[in-house]
Amino acid sequence: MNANPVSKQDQPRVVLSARGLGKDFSGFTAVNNVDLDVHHARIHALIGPNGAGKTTVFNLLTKFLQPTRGNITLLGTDITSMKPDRVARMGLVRSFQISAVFPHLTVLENVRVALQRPNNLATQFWLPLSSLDRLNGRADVLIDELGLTEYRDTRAADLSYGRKRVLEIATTLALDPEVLLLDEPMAGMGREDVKMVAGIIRDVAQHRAVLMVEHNLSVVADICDHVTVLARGEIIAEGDYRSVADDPVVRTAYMGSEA
Amino acid sequence: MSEPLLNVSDLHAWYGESHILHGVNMHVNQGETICILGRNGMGKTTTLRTVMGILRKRTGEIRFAGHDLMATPLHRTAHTGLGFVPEERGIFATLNVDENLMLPPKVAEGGMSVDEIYKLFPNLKERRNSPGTKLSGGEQQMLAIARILRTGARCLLLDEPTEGLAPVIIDAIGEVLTELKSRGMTVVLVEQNFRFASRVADRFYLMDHGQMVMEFPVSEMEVRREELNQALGV
Amino acid sequence: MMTIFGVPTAALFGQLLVGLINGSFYALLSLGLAVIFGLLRVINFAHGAQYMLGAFAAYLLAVWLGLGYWSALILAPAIVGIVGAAIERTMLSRLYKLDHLYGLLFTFGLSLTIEGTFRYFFGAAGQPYAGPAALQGGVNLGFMFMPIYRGWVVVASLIVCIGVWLLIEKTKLGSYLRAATENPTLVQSFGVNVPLLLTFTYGLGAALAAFAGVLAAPIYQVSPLMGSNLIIIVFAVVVVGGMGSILGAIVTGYMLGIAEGLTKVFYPEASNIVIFVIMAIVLILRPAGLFGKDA
Amino acid sequence: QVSDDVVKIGILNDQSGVYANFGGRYSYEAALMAVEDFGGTVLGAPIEVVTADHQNKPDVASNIARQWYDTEQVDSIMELTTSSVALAVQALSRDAGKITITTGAATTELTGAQCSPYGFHWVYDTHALAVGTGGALVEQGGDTWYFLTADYAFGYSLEENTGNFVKAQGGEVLGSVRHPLASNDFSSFLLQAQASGAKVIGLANAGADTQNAIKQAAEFGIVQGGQRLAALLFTLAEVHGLGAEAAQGLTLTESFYWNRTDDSRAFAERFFERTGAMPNMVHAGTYSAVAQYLKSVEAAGTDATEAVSAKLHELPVSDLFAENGTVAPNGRMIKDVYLMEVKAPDQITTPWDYYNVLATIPGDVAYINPAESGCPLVTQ
Amino acid sequence: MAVKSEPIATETIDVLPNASGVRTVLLLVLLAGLLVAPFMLYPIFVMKLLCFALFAAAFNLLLGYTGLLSFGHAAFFGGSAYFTAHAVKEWGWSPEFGVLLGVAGAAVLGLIMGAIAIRRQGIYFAMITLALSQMFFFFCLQAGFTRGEDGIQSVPRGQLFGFIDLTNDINMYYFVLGVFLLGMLMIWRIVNSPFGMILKSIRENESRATSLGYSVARYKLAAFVMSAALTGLAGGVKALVFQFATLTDVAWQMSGEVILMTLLGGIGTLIGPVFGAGLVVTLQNYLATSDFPVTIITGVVFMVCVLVFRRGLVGEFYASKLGRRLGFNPEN
Ligand SMILES: Nc1ncnc2c1ncn2[C@@H]1O[C@H](COP(=O)(O)OP(=O)(O)OP(=O)(O)O)[C@@H](O)[C@H]1O
Ligand SMILES: Nc1ncnc2c1ncn2[C@@H]1O[C@H](COP(=O)(O)OP(=O)(O)OP(=O)(O)O)[C@@H](O)[C@H]1O
Ligand SMILES: [Mg+2]
Ligand SMILES: [Mg+2]
Repeated sequence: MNANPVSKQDQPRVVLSARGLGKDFSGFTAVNNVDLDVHHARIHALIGPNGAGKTTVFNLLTKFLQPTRGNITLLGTDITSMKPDRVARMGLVRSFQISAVFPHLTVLENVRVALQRPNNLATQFWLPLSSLDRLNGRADVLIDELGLTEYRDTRAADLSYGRKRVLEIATTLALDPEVLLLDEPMAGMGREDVKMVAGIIRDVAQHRAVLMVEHNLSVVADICDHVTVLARGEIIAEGDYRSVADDPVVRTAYMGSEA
Repeated sequence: MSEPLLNVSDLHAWYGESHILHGVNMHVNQGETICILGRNGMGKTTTLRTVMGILRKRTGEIRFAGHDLMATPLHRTAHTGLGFVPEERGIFATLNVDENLMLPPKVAEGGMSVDEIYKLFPNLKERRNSPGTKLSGGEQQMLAIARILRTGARCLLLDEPTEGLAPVIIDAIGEVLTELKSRGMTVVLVEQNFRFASRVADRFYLMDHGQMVMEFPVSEMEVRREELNQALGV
Repeated sequence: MMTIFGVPTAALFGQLLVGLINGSFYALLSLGLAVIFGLLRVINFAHGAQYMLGAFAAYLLAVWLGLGYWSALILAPAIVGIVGAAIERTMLSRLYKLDHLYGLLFTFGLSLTIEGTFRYFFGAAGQPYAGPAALQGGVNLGFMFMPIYRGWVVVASLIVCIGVWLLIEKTKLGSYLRAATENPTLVQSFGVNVPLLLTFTYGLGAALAAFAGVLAAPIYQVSPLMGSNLIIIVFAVVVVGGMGSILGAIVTGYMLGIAEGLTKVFYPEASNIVIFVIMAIVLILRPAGLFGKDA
Repeated sequence: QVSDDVVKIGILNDQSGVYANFGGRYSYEAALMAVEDFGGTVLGAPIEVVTADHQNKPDVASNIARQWYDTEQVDSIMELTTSSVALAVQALSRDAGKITITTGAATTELTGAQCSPYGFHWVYDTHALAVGTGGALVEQGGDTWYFLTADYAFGYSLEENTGNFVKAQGGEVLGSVRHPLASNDFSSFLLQAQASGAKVIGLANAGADTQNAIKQAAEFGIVQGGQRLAALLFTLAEVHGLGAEAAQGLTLTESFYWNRTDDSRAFAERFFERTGAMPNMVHAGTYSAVAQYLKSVEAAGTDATEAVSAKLHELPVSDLFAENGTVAPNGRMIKDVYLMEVKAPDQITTPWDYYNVLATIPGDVAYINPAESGCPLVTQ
Repeated sequence: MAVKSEPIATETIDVLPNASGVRTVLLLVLLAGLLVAPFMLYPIFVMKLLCFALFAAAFNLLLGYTGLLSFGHAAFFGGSAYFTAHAVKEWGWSPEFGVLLGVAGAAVLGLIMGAIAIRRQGIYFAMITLALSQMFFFFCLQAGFTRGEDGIQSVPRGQLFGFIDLTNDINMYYFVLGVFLLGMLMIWRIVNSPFGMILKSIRENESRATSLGYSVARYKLAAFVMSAALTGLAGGVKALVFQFATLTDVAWQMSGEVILMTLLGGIGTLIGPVFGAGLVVTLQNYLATSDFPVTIITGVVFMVCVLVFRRGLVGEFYASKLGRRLGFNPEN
């Protein structure tokens, strides 16, 4: 496990924070009293046993679910009662645990759909489709960066699973988000893809905040600056990977023999 | 040696037009745990689904405990003693944990009782009245396995039971499998997690592009490590 | 004459009763719809046609075979149920893999075909059907005159509704049915004959509609189009109750029937649309319906 | 002188809905009989009859009529059961310069404000019904009324005519409730009528709607409770459909009864042979209308609309349907109408002999004086 | 090694070198046919066909490109017919403003109905639109200005722009044709626009579109209103053609009919609905005066379409070998 090169990275500062976050599902408390600070230019991992509430925390942060308790601040604005699309427009973008692309659009079109919004090319029903061509330059840069050039005109449905995840990250990055939330980005990927995606995440984190859920501990150990461990909806440990991994509470609750 | 419990020969299968299995040959003896290894998309899941009869566009031969499974309709297959735990787990959202557990009809004597099952999976007991899909991924996986244990199936087809699970839970599942083995259960396991697999399996198959390309007992594991790593792209 | 809010009690109770009777039909029909939807994810647009078929089966049994009401009450649903099952087996079952909208469109076509055929042979005008002799006449309740037959309709529909609800919520068969909705292949791989189960379900739903049809035959005329407008109201009932919720369908059916009856007393002009207005309000306040779980 | 070398008559009416028995296919049969009796040709040209079902929808009817005129050389359209349809087709035909003879619809509007120089109204109208049935019931002491009205032109017209008549006789109208055409369930409307306490519940509807209302009224004990039902438009066909048991004692108005004269009996027997039913006023009236139209074509020596209309207005009507009918300038054919009572089942000796004729109402009493009809064609 | 996954190889079919030429020719033939149609066929019939074709195409804008099945489009079609008829007949408006009022009315109705209905998806959406349109039906039944079962009859066609006499069927025809082409052009533009792209992506994956910052509900609503307005255009013109506005046009059977036209022609194809409408209208015309009820045939066609050729006529053609050689893409 090696520390990230700090050289060309921006300075860390808190961009997304949650205080006393809680969510009840008809009597069952899935998330309780979670305080979280996500920093710019850092990769923050959220780990924990299955059912700990990680996906739920994601849903709360991105407003796909409404928290029962607590509040959330994004870039200094209280977003506790906003709609998810609004939050996304403010720069908080997520990926999904189950891969989410637009299957019948080509890779290029997928990326352009994301680019359309910040470029104000979304509501124009009177313009021809070719008006979108001016987004191609930016889209191609992204596609190239993520190694999808070969597949530029392939329909997303025809991509392999790993590439779909990469494409998802590409569309996410197209929005140039301040904060990136990734739910198990490596799940179901081949080892090679894992390496590639880990590399990409490390790169993009140099200029934005990343919060990710991941079970693949070697990835966590490799690229994450900060780890929060969740169990039964509550935070049981926090810190860098080593200190968390050495924590006996964490070992019994989560890591088992693999630590 | 007597006839194997499950015998598959020259199995071909298709998803629509795409030919996925190209002549799979494999056998599993009574009481044995075998594990199918292979990279993503090589046809491991497809093999299980074809053997079970869920994927019906297939040719070849599948015999299980004296039954010709090629000719058995899907809803009779379970009654021959084969139990299937799918990759995506298949927990029913509209049923609660208890109902999910009780759902599969008993196909033979000798299954575990509900009490035994809850002893094995205390988490589930705690949530026995919650709707199935309100469980986390790991809880769902446990429930999916537990559900089949009740039916009295003699041979389990397990598709990546450790996928997305926390290490402690993986440990627990490993224990369950060991316990089942000691009771004489036959298991066909599909795994990517080889550390886990080598703990429970007796014999391995390596799958590549819809065929079994290698077969070896667990004892040869160490010898073949290098070869395997290469094949699996580690 | 006694009055409540300026409305004579006789009129009020009378309309309430009429509302309750309509509610009985709404409940029975929306129950059948909910059963089919809940398990097959098909919006059975042909439900109105099957209701009509029930009434016609009773009518034809009487005309051709001289069979009376009570035997029709058993036979007609059985016949329609079997026809429904056959349709499911041969045609509808091919659509499960597809978008659920195709089920809706198919049954829509089915209802047009059935209604068109009956219209062709019997004309759009109604045929009279005699109710059971034992239930003729009425009782004077003091505040109003209640036809005995209509009282029977309310009782019969209640019994059937409760029976079906118990079947689905409390039996093993019910849990198979519910599980099969979500993942039929898996349930089948557990050793349950799912296609048969689905066929049975559709047959059951159709039979429920036909049962309502037989109940309706002596009250209304037996006519080919008797179900075609009713079905839309029943759709609204199901939406208000929460799609797929069996209990919701039943309770909402009665409630909306009564609400409609009350509207007839206090603001008759709105009685045709009151159910739709309620539906719109419910959708705004509780998109999943009164008894629906959040989707 | 005959356009397209054929005289083509269209019979347009409801053949599958609530009025299918009221006019329906039997009207077409009656028209065919008239053509056969006329000899099958006029002025050397063959006579053809076409027919269609308008499903009681004015738009469907207009489309068919338009197409008949534009592409199928139809010269005139008759029958036109359902007032909204009749009004639509009469207006369209007037623009197209074609003749219509309405035998099935009732509204007085056809010869009132919306009258047409080429439009004729042959058999009955809401005014005649009001005078006949309404008059009889008021006379018997039914001086407070509540109406159950079919929600379209015919219903309004019938309610209005009857209501005015009741008021003119010193009676009172307590209220009314409207129901859609082809209703299944009248119970809540009947309960409202019951609650009104009116002595007479006027059924301002027709066909199967009236049948249903009468049946359901029995269910709710309305007649037992002392109220009377007035079936304002009820004919032999509906009496037969409802059955003598349920219909007995009803008072109704028709402009024709098959068992009244030898001529009508003879026609009725022939009609029965072809259809299995005795004719009501619409069937007999359609026969009469077709026959009179053909006579007029012959007399005019052409099938040109202007000339034929002139003859239709001019020639007296004398046949098995009308003994001494005349056609007023507003298009109204004026003849006697009859007040009938449905016999009790045990009094019926001959099948279909359902009526006792209570009174004959002279045409000038039954129908609105043309000068007061509001029709702009009538020069005062 | 990475998961190796080649793009799924589709049967390779050479697109004819002059494919786009062939397509242009086809289009021109169609257009020429429409231009001379009133001299060969009964003009009223062709006008009816064009009105329904536009109706179906507008409906398809919603179903085919947004994935929303509305079972209540009759409300916009018939509603607009009422508005237009009333404005022209009672207020003496000229036909073009009458139609515009119809369009505006339909758009407002669409906004109201849409705002309620888009809260749910799939079948729920279909049923809710159905129920809401039925509510509108009863409103029309009772509102005074619609004249209940009688309908608004004898609607004057008037003078287009004050000088073109529309009572002449041929003049009327070219007016209808103009409106039709304009409507089709608008639909084509909407579908192939940046906005259309977002609609498509919403149809494919709604929550992903949300997470990219698109307010899904608003886009759907916008599509709904556009579809309603274009439907209103068809309805208003139809009222002028037939000089009639009745309950038939707002009844739910009408909504069913337009679905049939779209399904039969090909959901999600631009001209599929046009062909579907053509077939259905022709069939109805043919059967209108025969004994055999149209509904039986309609019903059977419905079932057959759903069971065996869901792509519809045009869709099947596109997907056929010839279609693909001509460069049509069954996906679009
Ligand atoms: N429903 C389907 N339709 C078409 N092709 C499919 C389908 N399911 C799987 N495939 C293809 O079949 C091949 C084998 O898939 P399978 O799921 O059996 O792989 P696997 O070895 O289980 O991989 P994994 O480790 O990812 O689960 C893959 O190429 C996959 O793309
Ligand atoms: N909509 C819901 N209603 C009720 N309970 C829910 C709901 N969503 C999640 N839960 C419950 O909340 C808990 C946390 O679930 P969550 O999906 O957040 O877990 P997770 O940490 O992401 O697990 P995994 O790693 O297995 O995906 C689980 O016990 C789950 O059963
Ligand atoms: Mg999760
Ligand atoms: Mg797999």
